Amino acid sequence: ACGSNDATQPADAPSTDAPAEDAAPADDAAPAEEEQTPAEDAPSDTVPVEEMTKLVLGLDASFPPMGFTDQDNNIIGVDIDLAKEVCTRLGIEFEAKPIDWATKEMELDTGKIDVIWNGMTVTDERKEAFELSRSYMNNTQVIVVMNDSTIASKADLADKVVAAQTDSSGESVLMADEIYASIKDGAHKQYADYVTALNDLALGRIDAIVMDEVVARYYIEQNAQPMTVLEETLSPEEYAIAAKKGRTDLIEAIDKTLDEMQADGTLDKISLQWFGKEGMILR
Amino acid sequence: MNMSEILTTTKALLQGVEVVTILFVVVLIASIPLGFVLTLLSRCRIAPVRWVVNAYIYVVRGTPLMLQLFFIYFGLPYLPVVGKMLVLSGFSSALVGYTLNYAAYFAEIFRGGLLAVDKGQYEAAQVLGFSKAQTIVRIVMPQMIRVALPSVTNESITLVKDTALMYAVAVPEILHYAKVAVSRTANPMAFVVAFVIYLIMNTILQLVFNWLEKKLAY
Amino acid sequence: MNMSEILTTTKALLQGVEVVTILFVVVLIASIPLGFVLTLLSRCRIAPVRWVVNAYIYVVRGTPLMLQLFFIYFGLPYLPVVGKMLVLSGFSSALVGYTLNYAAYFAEIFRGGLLAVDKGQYEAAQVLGFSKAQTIVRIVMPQMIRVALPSVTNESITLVKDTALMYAVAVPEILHYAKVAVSRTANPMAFVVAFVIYLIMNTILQLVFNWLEKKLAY
Amino acid sequence: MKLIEVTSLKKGFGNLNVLTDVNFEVEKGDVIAVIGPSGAGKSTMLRCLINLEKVDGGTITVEGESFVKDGVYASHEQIKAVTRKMGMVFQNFNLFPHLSVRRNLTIAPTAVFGKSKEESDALCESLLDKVGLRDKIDAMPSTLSGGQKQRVAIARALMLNPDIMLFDEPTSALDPQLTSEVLGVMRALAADHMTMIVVTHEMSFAREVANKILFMCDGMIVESGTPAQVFGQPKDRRTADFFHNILE
Amino acid sequence: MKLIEVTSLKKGFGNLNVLTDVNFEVEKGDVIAVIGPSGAGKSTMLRCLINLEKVDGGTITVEGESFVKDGVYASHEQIKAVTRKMGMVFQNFNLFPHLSVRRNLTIAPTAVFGKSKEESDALCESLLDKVGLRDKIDAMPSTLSGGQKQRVAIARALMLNPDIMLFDEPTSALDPQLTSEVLGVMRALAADHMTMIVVTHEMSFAREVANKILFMCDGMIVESGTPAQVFGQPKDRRTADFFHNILE
Ligand SMILES: Nc1ncnc2c1ncn2[C@@H]1O[C@H](COP(=O)(O)OP(=O)(O)OP(=O)(O)O)[C@@H](O)[C@H]1O
Ligand SMILES: Nc1ncnc2c1ncn2[C@@H]1O[C@H](COP(=O)(O)OP(=O)(O)OP(=O)(O)O)[C@@H](O)[C@H]1O
Ligand SMILES: [Mg+2]
Ligand SMILES: [Mg+2]
Repeated sequence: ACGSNDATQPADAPSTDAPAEDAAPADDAAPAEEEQTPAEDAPSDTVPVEEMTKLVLGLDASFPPMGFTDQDNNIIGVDIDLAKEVCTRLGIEFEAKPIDWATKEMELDTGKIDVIWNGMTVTDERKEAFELSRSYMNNTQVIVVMNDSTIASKADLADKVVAAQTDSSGESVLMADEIYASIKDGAHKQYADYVTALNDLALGRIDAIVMDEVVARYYIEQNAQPMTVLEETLSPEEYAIAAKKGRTDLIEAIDKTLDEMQADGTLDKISLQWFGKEGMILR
Repeated sequence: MNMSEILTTTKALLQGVEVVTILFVVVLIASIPLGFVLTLLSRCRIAPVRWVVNAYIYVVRGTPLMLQLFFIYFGLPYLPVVGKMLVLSGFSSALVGYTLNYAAYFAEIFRGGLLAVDKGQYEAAQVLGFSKAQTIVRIVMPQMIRVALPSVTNESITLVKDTALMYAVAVPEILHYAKVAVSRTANPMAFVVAFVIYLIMNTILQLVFNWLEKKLAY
Repeated sequence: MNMSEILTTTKALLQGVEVVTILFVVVLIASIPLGFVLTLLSRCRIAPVRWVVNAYIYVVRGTPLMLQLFFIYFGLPYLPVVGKMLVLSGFSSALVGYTLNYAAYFAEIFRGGLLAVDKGQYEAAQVLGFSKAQTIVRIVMPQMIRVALPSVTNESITLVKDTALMYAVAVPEILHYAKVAVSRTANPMAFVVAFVIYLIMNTILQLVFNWLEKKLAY
Repeated sequence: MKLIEVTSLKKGFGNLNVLTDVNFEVEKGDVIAVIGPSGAGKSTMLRCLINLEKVDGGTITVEGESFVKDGVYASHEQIKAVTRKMGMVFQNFNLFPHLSVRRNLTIAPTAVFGKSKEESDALCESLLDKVGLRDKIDAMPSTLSGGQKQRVAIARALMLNPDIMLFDEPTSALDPQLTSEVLGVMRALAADHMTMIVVTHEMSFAREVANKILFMCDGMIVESGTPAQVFGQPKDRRTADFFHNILE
Repeated sequence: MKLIEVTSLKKGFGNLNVLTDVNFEVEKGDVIAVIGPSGAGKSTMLRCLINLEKVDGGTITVEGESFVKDGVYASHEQIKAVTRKMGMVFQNFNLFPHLSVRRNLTIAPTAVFGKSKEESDALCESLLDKVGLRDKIDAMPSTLSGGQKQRVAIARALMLNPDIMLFDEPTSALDPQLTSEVLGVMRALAADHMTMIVVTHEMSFAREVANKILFMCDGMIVESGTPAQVFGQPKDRRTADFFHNILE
């Protein structure tokens, strides 16, 4: 799995039994919301977090291992386990709602989901558009090639067909890199999802994919594909949880609960379960 | 992929069949009468009514259903005043959206069907004392339906396939379950299973409509 | 969202119009004659030919186009022996897939159109010395096309909307650019722009076909 | 009292004046044959009588009641009440193809006029007997020959017990053999003293069965009289020309 | 040599024997009227002659050449060569609706038989003169009246310069006035010594123009002879019944 993490915190498990202390920062009544034009923003009657009975989590349910669908159509994954635990500690119900990834902004905006929690990479645009949690995982954008490929480093991408998922951070990182100008056609190939891209890599339609390390490794391992993740990586990045702009109370509650889970070793337990080692999930 | 995996995949995909079937039945039952009303309104004597109905049919047929679903699901709540009451669940949005969409198509089909009803039928009915409404219900509709039935069958088959768009408003259906299965297993077998499921559903549908066509023949 | 942002969004979406237009034109040009050939084959005297053609039409019409595209794009390369030669680009796959799909629909439309050509026309042609092929080309086709044109128009409008499926085989088109723009700007305005673009394209299309219909009237 | 009185009837389609000035009267028991060249306005005149076309001017009075007076129409109810006294048989039969012969006959009495099913069925059977089609009572119209269809159409019109029957070329869609079946039924009706107005190209029928001939030309009735008069000594040149033209 | 000789022609549809044993001869210049009740097999006989139906047995010889002999058909080319000597005019005209009158007439000569455009156009104009429709040369069929359509259909058949013309009820889709136009053209053809076989319900035409009547019934020609013989002293009871039945 991805070992490129620094700051591997020791897994001390103090396990304060009281799950959520509910410090109730009642003063956060979110007056920030009023700055949006009220007429246009009808569905914004958000419930403060302490009155919430249920947290609806939106995800593109095909992003293993962060959030995906098992063979019985149950939604599982790292993010699901984390979110479930957070909800338990906050004493509210949990629901995972698979959505079309392209509609995530509208889902959030119209209050049909409360959070996007699906290995979502922090970007400047997203900081602008959403209320983001502190990052809970590090990730790297890596280059995936076939085992027998001649590509051994980023520089070898010159004149090769390189792909990335539309609107992914892999895409923006690739486009920001100096190598981008020299790849074939001077533009990358866009895919709606990783599976399609990986399939095309196996078929030889493309030469390399820039994608999330977490996903790449999981996919290659699970499916025993003859593919490699290059040593040389693009930029490191972070995953965070998004809520609608203005919902600072919700994000703060989640952040706080994740901190507790970090402290009592729950994060490591989940990390061990999904990645085979501790310390992958950390604040 | 072995047999048991195919079975597992099939079981997962069959979960999508229920929601597709419900949508299909409800939309058909709602949009056919609505379509017929639109047909009648599109021949209304009051010109503005005709314009509105024709514009409606024109816009609905000229734009993708997915965008229409987006507007109902995400857009309606932003309407001033009534918006608050129009926050629909994904499935309700789908019901409304598909019904409004298919009603426009059915309206066009019925318009064609009406043309096939001879002018003499209206005259014979008038001479026999039928009111306008009686003429429509007793004489015109039964004849029109027979003519329109093959096109209605076609449109219904399209509806079965169009149910795949439900996922745009976050209702998981057959194709969605197939996609997630493929992304999990990295094996396109789930698509083959979906293919077969759609084919079976459409075969059943076609058998039902063929039977209906025979029953309505004269 | 202000005016200039709308303009930017529109410009981005217009990038998708080119590929949509090319696909549309090529598919129409290829699938209409192919559809007519299928129609003729479906009335062929050799029974197995009829069966194969009818089965083809049946399966293609009964399953979602998206799955058919998947098979061409992802499935064909897995075929034994020839698979290696069948690794098509996304756009080529789309061209092939849409053409094969629409040919089946056109075949059905033309089959209906042929029914509208009176038996007397064939007899008159035979008595005047026309060969079978001459009868088809000179007498039957021009009449059939006129009858089939409204349905061809309908199908073409559906084709414009169906181009959105191209993205399933990794060809970015209008709706794809709209989605990207929405996720970039976190504002659904791009969908409104896409809506308008589709409506405009279909309006142009309808005007062209109306003109054609008038020209072919007799 | 005349059964029908038509005075200065006018009717145009756009710029085309189809009926310029039509006047005639019908007595009870009259069998009137309307003949004349194509386009003379015969069908239009008949259709005005039963309110399938709106007239531009003139008066139509049936049994003393007018539904249009000097071009002004009475109330909807009044029109319905007056036109209900007439039955019409069309050139193309216009049977309801989706209904059996029985339902074609009984649908108007039961569904429109609220008669009981039993009463209607009994009348239906006796009328089918009259037109010689009792055995076709459960047949669908598509399985009937043209002559049979037209006889069913006549029976259907009779179901409402009209005082006057209008026929617009009832046999012109039939070939000669089938024609004779229908003319036979019409002869029987005439023998029963049914008042009839028949637009027809069957000169033999006009001559033998009608007691009065109206010859229409250019939107007017240019000649009328007994068959002997009109056929024997036509006064108008157009009438003479017409007889000269048609092959007999 | 006879122009046409038909011997023991047999034809059935499924279990129905439509033609049981048809025999007749046609001499050059003959105008033959085929009459008989509906369903007698008149149309079927005509259609067999020009190879629109396949016979089950018998021989058809045109100008000494047979295209079917004792039920065995000759080669495709042979059939084409023989049937080309005949032209046919249908009850429903069967003009090509998508082509102008000119193209209706010239398409077969130019597109099928490779005649030059000029030659065909000249012939087209002279034939349209003959049927009195020169001014309609650029009209579309849908704008013509029934009688005009049928005259164009006759001209179209004449374009290929046939030795024999077959007519299947050429006027039964027309009303009496339009009928006379078409019969006029056919009279002119007869006067030009065109050999014609005409299935018709127009007894007056049969009587006046034909030099020979074939009376068909039950799939056979039960009586043949001059109009005077057949109309005046029918030998067969079925013939007499037929004349009795049709209203004249
Ligand atoms: N709905 C209409 N609109 C315009 N013109 C009409 C209409 N109905 C009839 N006409 C015209 O009115 C004239 C008279 O038509 P009408 O059918 O009454 O004649 P007719 O005497 O019944 O002739 P025919 O013997 O051919 O049936 C014709 O010139 C016809 O073209
Ligand atoms: N293609 C066919 N298939 C089955 N039966 C047929 C077919 N064509 C004609 N018949 C039957 O053959 C018989 C003779 O038909 P045909 O049309 O030759 O009669 P006809 O003498 O021309 O009659 P009409 O005067 O009504 O035109 C009829 O019983 C008819 O139903
Ligand atoms: Mg008339
Ligand atoms: Mg016949």
